[in-house]
Parts: sequence; structure tokens; C-alpha cells
Amino acid sequence: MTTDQAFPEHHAPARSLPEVRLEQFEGPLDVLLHLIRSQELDIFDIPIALIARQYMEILERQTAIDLEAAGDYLVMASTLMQLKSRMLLPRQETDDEGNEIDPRQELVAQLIAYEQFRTLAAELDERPRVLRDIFLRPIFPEAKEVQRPLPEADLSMLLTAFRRVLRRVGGEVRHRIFTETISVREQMGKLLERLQQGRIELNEFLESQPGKEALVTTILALLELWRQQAIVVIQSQAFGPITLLRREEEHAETTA
Amino acid sequence: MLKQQLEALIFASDVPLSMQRLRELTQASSNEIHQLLAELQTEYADRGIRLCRIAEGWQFRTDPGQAEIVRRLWESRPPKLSRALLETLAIIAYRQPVTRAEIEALRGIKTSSSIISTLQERGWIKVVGRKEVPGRPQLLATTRQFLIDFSLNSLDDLPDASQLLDEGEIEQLVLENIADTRKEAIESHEKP
Amino acid sequence: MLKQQLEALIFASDVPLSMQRLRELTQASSNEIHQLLAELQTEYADRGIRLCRIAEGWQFRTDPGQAEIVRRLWESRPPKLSRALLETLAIIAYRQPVTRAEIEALRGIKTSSSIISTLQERGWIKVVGRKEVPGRPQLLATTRQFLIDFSLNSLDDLPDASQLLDEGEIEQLVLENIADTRKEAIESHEKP
Repeated sequence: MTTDQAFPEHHAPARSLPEVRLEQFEGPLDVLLHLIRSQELDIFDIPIALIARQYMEILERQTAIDLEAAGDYLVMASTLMQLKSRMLLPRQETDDEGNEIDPRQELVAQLIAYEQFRTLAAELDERPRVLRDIFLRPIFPEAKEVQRPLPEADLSMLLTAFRRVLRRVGGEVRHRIFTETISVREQMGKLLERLQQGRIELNEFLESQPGKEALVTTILALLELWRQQAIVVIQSQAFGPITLLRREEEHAETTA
Repeated sequence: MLKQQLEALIFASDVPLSMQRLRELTQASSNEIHQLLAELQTEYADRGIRLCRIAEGWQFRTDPGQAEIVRRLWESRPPKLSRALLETLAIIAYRQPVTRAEIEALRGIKTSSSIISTLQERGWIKVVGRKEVPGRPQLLATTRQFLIDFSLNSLDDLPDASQLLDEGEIEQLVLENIADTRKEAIESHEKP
Repeated sequence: MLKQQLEALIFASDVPLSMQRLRELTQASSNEIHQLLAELQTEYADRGIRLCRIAEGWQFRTDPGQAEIVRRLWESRPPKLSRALLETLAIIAYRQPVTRAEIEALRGIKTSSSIISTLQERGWIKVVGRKEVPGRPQLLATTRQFLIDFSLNSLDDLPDASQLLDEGEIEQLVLENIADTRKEAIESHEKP
């Protein structure tokens, strides 16, 4: 029997966790470790039902959407749900050799591996770091007094230098990227045309865009259309799929 | 005389000087140099400047105890490194060479490209090759600059490097312990 | 303690530190500082490093007696191109022809004349004309020598600016843009 069954949910310790926000975490594993460690749970015997519920609560509290990370959080949510149901199976799972398998094995290994690096990262941050804790001699006047070979040209360093500048002047880059390729206006037309045929899912539409520039132009076109209130953007649940439709269509639907 | 030479050379160099380089420049033997460097290290032990062994070389650096006052020279505080960046850097440092997919598998979350490029711009990581798997992903490793900036003599000096468990060891650990707790749970259940 | 502070400060400063600056940084009195500097000077008198009084203040320098060996250290190794120089060159390469004011606007920092003249001395940039705006500033562009030294066939071989940034960064820029657009929208809405 599993601990989950030994402690059915209504018997689970009714400790209330201090409220946390998703932005404080570095991913789903970080959230799980927080839940486990802050409640002093045994990592080798995770009460999956309890943890799954708390995990979902944290997810639901999230307001801002970071599409990129959302996927990883959702995958973990479904893993937890799956584990929860496997833990409820009366029969033990076994491997090819007949050894008992605990459904939680893989997740526990992942958590331990991640926790190691989480700790090591903190220790790395503690090391005396140049320009924070330690300072070096910044100038070398001796070097000026001799004839030295000229510095070598290095293309990759030149490109790195330019990247640095580009990152610093975001707005400028924006301007350049978007004027040099397909114009936002052109893409707005295409998007509206496509929407004539009915609503579309944002992800689906973005995936059909060839390359980065097209992708960015599309997003800008979309935002512009949204701003002009020509389209409606619907996301019925946090992290859920985003649907686009023309404003006229929305009216048609509500009046229908 | 050789001692002053070593002092001046290490002081005048913008990178840590290796034993080999010191030998070439001074024409002295490793033994002599070693002994004098040890003496120098002791002589500087209580000073505001220290002689340190960094990236398999020797370098003068300020005493960490004076950090606060030295920072006043520039008035701006160095930016804090984000946890995401530090975790990514730690994985690269301990697991090198490593691909981005491997980093993501360990952290359980997508690595933003800006983290990788920030680490590259800092000069802490570099691409050392490609892994011979489909897609031939880049293999990342730390640089000499990483050792210098984090005050390490070599990768062996990374904190707790020897205690790090690899995949196999973690699997073993999990199998042993998870089985135990299950057994306990079963046993305690079977008792009347 | 104050002695170590003085040592570390003088070591880590890029300019000789004046008495006034040392007083500001350490909050100690001129008398104390004077006395300790004199002590330090004596302690370093037989070392490969010396504490020197230069017109503007105090600085550590290598012992002139070691000049020859220090010269050997520097003669053999080409220095690195500085960050400021590379950034300036990169902007000229990508934006040519460009004025100095435009470079400064992009870098967000004043470009020292020595950078421009170093780039000219290396034969990597040249003046190609003047911009017809007040002051008629010089227009800078890269040369054939630049292409040769950086192993480029033509300027088209430089990657697109957009290729230099990755998706994460572009996403970031887009997000900033959203914020801007929204703000504009709200502002234009609020106007009567």
C-alpha cells in the first residue's frame, strides 16, 4: 500500500503553506522541491496526491503568462496527475525481471539530480568573484613601454561586441528587423485574410511561420490588430490555448 | 633577486602566470621558483594584496576582506547573477561538455537563449564541439576566464566536486531508499 | 586594518589615488594615512613591486630594476583588443557610413579619440566623407584591410543583425514593444 492511501487526502496534515508565486521559482522541479523541503516531507516517499494538489494551487495562482515556461509546468502537472492515478492502482507494477517498481522512482531521481545543482549553484555564487569580492590590477603601464605585436583581429569577438551593443539598444534593433523584412502591415493583411476562414489557434498559426523574423512580424501584426480591436484574443484558462478570431465573428457568435 | 623578478612579473601580467611561463622568463628551475612563490605567499598573507593560485597560474589579487571598501572606487555594485544563470553555469561547470538539451533535462525547464549568450559574453562558457547525435547539438564547457573570475585554480577546486552523484548513483540511491519506505509502509500496514 | 585598506585601494585603482581621495574612501585622517603610506613604502622598498608617489597620487609600480624581464613578458604576447574598441568597430562595420555621434548614441557612452585613431592606425577604418548636417561630421567606414584581417570576403559575410540575436532576445524585445504599444494606446485614448 502506498502512503497516499495510508493518508487519504482529508487526513493529510492541514498545514497551510505560506503563499508563493510562480515567478519565485526556476521551473517545476524547483516548485516541487520547495513543497517537499518546506514541509519536511520524505523525498523517497512523496505524498503525490498532496503535492499534486499544492502544485496545481500554485499554478492557478499565476496570473502573467510566460508561454515558453508554461509548457514545462503543464507537463509536470500531467506527470503528477498520472503518478497519482498509478499510485492508486491496487497491483504493484513490476519490471521485466519481476522487481517491484515504484511509479515515483523517475521523478525522485530527477528531483535529487536537480537539487544537487541547485545547491552547487548557490555555492558557486559564494566563491570569491572578481569585481564583486576580489579586484585585480586594472591597468598595466609596463605594457605601454614596450614594442608589442599588434592585437589579432578576431571575428567572433567582433560579433560578440556587436551583440552586446544590439542587446543594449533593443528599440533600434526592433526597428531594423521589422523594416528590413516582411512588413508588419503586410502580415496584418494576411492574418485577417486567414481569419476570414474562421478562428485559428495561435500556436498553430505561429508554427506555420517560416523563421524568426516572420514570427516576430506576425506577433507584432497580431498585437496591432488587437490594439485596433479588429480581432479578439481568447484564452479561457491560464496556460490554455490562445484562440484568435475576427471581431465580427465574435458578434455573430454572441448574437447567435 | 629571483624573488623580486617573480614578484614583478606576476604583478605586471594581466593574466595569471603559469609555472612554465615563469620558468621561460626567469630561466630558473621549477624547484627554486616553487620555493620562492611559497615564501611570497606567506609574506603577502596579511596584506591587502594576496598572491593567489588561479587557473593553474599565479596572480596578485585584493584581499576579499577589503571588498567593501574597494567597491567604493567604482560606486556601482556588480549586478547579481540570477539563479537561472547560476544553475545553468553550475551544470556546465560540473558536467562539461554538455548540451543545452542535457541542461534542460536536469533543470526541468527550457533554458532561455539569453542565459547562454550572457554566459558567453561574460567569457565564462564556450562551444567546444558538437555531440554526435541527431541534430549535432553544440557541446558547452567553461573557460579559463571562468576559473579566473570564480577564483578557482582548476575545475577540481569546484565546491563539492567529488560528492556530486552521477545518474547511476542517483538511480541506485533511489532504488534502495524508495524500496525501503515502501517495505515499511507495507509492513506497518500488515501489522494488526 | 587601515593599512590593508590602503594597499587594496591603491592596487585596484586605475589612476593614482590622491590623499584627498584616500581620505574620502577610508574616512581616516591625513595623518594616519600619511604614516601608514610611509610604512608601506618602506616595506615595499626591497620588493619587486614599489609604492610610488606620482604627481597625482599613489600607485604601485614594478621595481624599475626588473624592467628588462618585465619587457620580455610583454614583448612576446599580443594584447587583446579592448571591448570598447571592438564595439566601436562593430558599429562602424554594420552601420557604415556612420558618424561618431551615431556610434556614441548606440554605445550609450562617449567614444574616446584614441579608439578612433587606433582603428585608423590599424587601417581598419577610414573617413569616407562628411554628413551634410550642422557641423558636417566625418563619416566613418571600414576598409579593405578590415575585410582581410577579419577573414571576410565582403561585408555581406557579416551575419544579419537579426541573426545575432536569438529567439529569446527577440521575444524580449517584442514584449517591451507590447508594453510600449499599450502605453501609447492608453495615452492616445486618454487624450480628448
